[in-house]
Amino acid sequence: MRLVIPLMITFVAGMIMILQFFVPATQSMGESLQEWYMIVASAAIFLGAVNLIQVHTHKIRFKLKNWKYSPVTIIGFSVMILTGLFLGIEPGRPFDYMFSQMMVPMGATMFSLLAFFVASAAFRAFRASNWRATLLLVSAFVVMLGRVPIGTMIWDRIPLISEWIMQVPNLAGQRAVMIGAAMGMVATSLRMIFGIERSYLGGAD
Amino acid sequence: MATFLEKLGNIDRRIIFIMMALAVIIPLSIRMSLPIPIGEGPSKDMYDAVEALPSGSRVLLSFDYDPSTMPELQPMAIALVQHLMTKDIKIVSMALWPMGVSLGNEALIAVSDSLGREEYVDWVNLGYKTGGGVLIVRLGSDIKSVFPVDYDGNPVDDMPVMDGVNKLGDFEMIISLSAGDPGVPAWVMMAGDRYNIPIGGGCTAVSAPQFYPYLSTGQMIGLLGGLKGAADYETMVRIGVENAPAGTATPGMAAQSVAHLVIMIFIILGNISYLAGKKKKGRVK
Amino acid sequence: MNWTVLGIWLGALLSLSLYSFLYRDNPFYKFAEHLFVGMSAGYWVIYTIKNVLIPNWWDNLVPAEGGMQPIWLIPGFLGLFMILRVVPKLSGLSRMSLSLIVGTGAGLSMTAMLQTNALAQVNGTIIALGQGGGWFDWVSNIIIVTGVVCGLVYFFFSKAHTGIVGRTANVGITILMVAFGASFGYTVMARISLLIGQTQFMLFEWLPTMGIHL
Amino acid sequence: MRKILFVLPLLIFTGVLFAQSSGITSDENGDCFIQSLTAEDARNDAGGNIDIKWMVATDAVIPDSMILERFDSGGVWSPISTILPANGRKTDANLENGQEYSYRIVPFYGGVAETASETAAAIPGKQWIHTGRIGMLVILTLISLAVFYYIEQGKRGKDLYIRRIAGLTAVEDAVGRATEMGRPVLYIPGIMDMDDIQTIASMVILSRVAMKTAEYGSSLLVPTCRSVVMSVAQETVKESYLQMGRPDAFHKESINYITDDQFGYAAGVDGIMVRQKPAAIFMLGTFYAESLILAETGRSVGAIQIAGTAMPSQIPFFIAACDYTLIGEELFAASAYLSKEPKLLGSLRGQDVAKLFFMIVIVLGVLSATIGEAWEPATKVADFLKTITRVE
Repeated sequence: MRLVIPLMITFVAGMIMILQFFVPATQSMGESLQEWYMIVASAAIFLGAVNLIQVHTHKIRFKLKNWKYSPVTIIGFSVMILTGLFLGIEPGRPFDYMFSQMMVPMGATMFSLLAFFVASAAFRAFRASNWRATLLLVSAFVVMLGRVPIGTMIWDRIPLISEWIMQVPNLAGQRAVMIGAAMGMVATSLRMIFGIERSYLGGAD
Repeated sequence: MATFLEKLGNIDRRIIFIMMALAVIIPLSIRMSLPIPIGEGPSKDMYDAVEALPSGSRVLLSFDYDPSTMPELQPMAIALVQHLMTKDIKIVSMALWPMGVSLGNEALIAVSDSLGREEYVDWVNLGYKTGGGVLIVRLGSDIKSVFPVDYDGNPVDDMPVMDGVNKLGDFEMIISLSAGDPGVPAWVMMAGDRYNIPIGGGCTAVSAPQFYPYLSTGQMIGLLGGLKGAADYETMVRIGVENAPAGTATPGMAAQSVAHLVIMIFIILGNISYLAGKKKKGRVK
Repeated sequence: MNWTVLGIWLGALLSLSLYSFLYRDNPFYKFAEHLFVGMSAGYWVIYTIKNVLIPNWWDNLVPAEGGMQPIWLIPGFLGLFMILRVVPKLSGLSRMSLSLIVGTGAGLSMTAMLQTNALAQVNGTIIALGQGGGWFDWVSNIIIVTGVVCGLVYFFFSKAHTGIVGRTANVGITILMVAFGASFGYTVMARISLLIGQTQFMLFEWLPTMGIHL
Repeated sequence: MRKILFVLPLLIFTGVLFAQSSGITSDENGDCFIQSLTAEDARNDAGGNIDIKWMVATDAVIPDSMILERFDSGGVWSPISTILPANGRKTDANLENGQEYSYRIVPFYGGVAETASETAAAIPGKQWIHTGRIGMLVILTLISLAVFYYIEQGKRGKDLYIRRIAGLTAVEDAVGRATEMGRPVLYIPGIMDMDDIQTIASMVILSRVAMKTAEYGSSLLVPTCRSVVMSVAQETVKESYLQMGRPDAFHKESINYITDDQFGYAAGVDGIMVRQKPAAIFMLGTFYAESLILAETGRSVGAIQIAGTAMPSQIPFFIAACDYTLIGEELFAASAYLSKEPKLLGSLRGQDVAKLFFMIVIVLGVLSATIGEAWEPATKVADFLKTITRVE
């Protein structure tokens, strides 16, 4: 019984979103629902914030492994919150300064770690262990070559071949994955909306 | 030998990391320039079109981008300005994007100083005005009423570079370095199609494919796409020029090439070691 | 030392600390990681308050022109229910908020996925095999169509991959492998560009602050 | 074919709707720069919009600017927009449904207004069916019917087969190995929020994995990138432990929020990996660029890695760095495979039927289009199939 109201809400919300796609006259209803949804989902961020603080104060209190770094997290969090709330978030304020001078470079650095990981993953995984793996290896190799001038120096057709791989086999493969996955998503959504799948609500009734 | 090869297949990934880091750091710090083969293509078309302009011609250069796309577009700006100034072509510059003015100015001043060109005589930066496509239409009938003063507030009427420049039709070419809207499409539709002025441009690698139709219809005379386009242009500009100042696109492209090469060498080594190991296993059996 | 230089130093030192992870876990990485997690969590809280909750909720609930729109109390309460999970007795209320999120998300992505990931792709695959003219276009088009169809057969779950189904699925997985290889290779350049960008920052912005000009 | 016959009446209906769209066009005007001006109710909207289109003369003197004006209830022409002196279109929004609005364009030469164009008028209204989406509605209905039909079949006890999925047979081994080694199991549910279907699918799999960890008694860590996902994961895992009769072994603290930031999250999870050294890592859900940052770090600590995502761009990286990868739809089949629940198996069978339908559409379409190049009438079938799969 405790699940009846939640399941009804899921059903109504899901149906409104489907309806507004096919019935233009109900678009405004769908738009308001999306707005509500955004507000509810955003409010949850406080839950995460509370959890973060709890986890780290817990670590400090019980002197768990690496607890000495937990104050760093708490201070970083608090400083962003306090400067953001009291000193404004406009360009030139401390909040924006810390965002652009500290968070942005850290994000860019984490992102650029990929250059290293792409290399090590390619080294380890691209082995001609069977003919299918060889095919994967060759297509990766050719496309990689086709993107830089050396490819042209080796053979001026390489960029063309690389382009062809992208436009033909790659396109076909991507499409098959996308169509299949879309079917999985449609069926999962249907099960959600019609209450067949309800484990996200904490399982059984 | 076989044991060495087998070990090679399991080398510590930190060795790969070091090689990758070096592959990027060295080409950038020594400003390495790998030869970039320039085949037929939009970059070459762009270069040829500028090359074909007689000295003393006038070109409008519009900086329609902002710092977020600077890594790709700024090297183009520098290379283009270099090419135009070495050919004694007068540059009138402006921007459809507010942040583009100062970025363009950096390029103009740097190149002009290195080549000994003079502001207001050989080039001028008119600055930014809002309006996009509508602004271009107004420039079509009267530039000096839209930009009575330049970026620094000096009246344009007194400037030698603006002699005989009254409307867009007085330019031999318009070049837009464009990061989005307003940019190349606005120039093509409002200036190129209307006043029959050749339009060239540069854009990010991501947006290049959407401009290819303009090239095939001849609405654009050439296009530099992304870092590759910038590196192409830098290379062509430097051909036959002594002590040409180094650009940033060519080393960037060189670093790309070297890094790609390093990854590919590792893949090959991995496979040699793998095959050697397999052969050995076969023999034991 | 002015604010700009300080910013460059902060960025550079934090970046180096994070890069040190490539060697192995160490105090510098631990410090930077904990700082990054804390700051970014704080950033997103502020971002959410200032860019979602105030403009999309508060400004609608209490419009500037005066009066109150009680309808906006509903999302307000649902949002509150979500937060009330911290009180164990009231945590059941959050199910309603969760239902709204899941229902809206399911309805929205179902139509979007069917439209762009299924129908648009099917539509794009309906081509005349001779489209383009030359023999090479024939080959390419045949590969595209067989690739999509065989790829879909690979995703059949209710048939064992044996016999004709198995052989078709094998063709499918082969095309998928070529596609994955290509897509891997294509991304390498973009990833290296990121590293080049960071390296340029270090070499040409950070080093000059110490008087080192390359 | 029966399905296609079913679609036909709807298509005819579409045609009728198209014919209804009305609008008044101004006449050709020889003197004016503006050659024609049309206004009509914007199609497929909730009302309040009028589409205005105009064509200009190619040989006349080009004006400096033009102003589009609307005839207001007050009885005056008021400007609504400055437009470029070229062919163009504009949508006038925020109008009242059911009321007629008139428009005209005034060209300006050197700041002086010249003769305005003829006027055009239209009445905005809302539509009850999106004419560009009828084909999709029909297809969605068919897919839904197939899914529900087979779910019903499953519930009734019909034996439904499911093929082997390599990555999923490994789940048990992975959890078992973690137990033996006395190391935790790390479950990463992607970086998107609960509204993402992949995250939902991931939560369903999490409940199965949690049952295994409860059974084997190994610890389970779930760091999340979103607060809502954290809440749902806590509920899900708690429920699984309850069902396995091990509520005592459930630790809420091991399911925690890191940060909403993509790379902040990657940094945090990397830290967890190198410090907790999990023996098994699951990465199931929506992943973007962080996929390889996580997978390579996981690899370096020697964990068995089982990944799965429907993001085509990230699958290659998982294949390269993980032991098992669920490709695309396999992620959605996982819950059915692990639970063998009849209704889920039924839903899977429904998905297969839907795929079969698309395959038939593609093959039929390609064949008819190809034949159509030699024998014109065959293209009609291809055109028809293209129409029903086209969505505006």
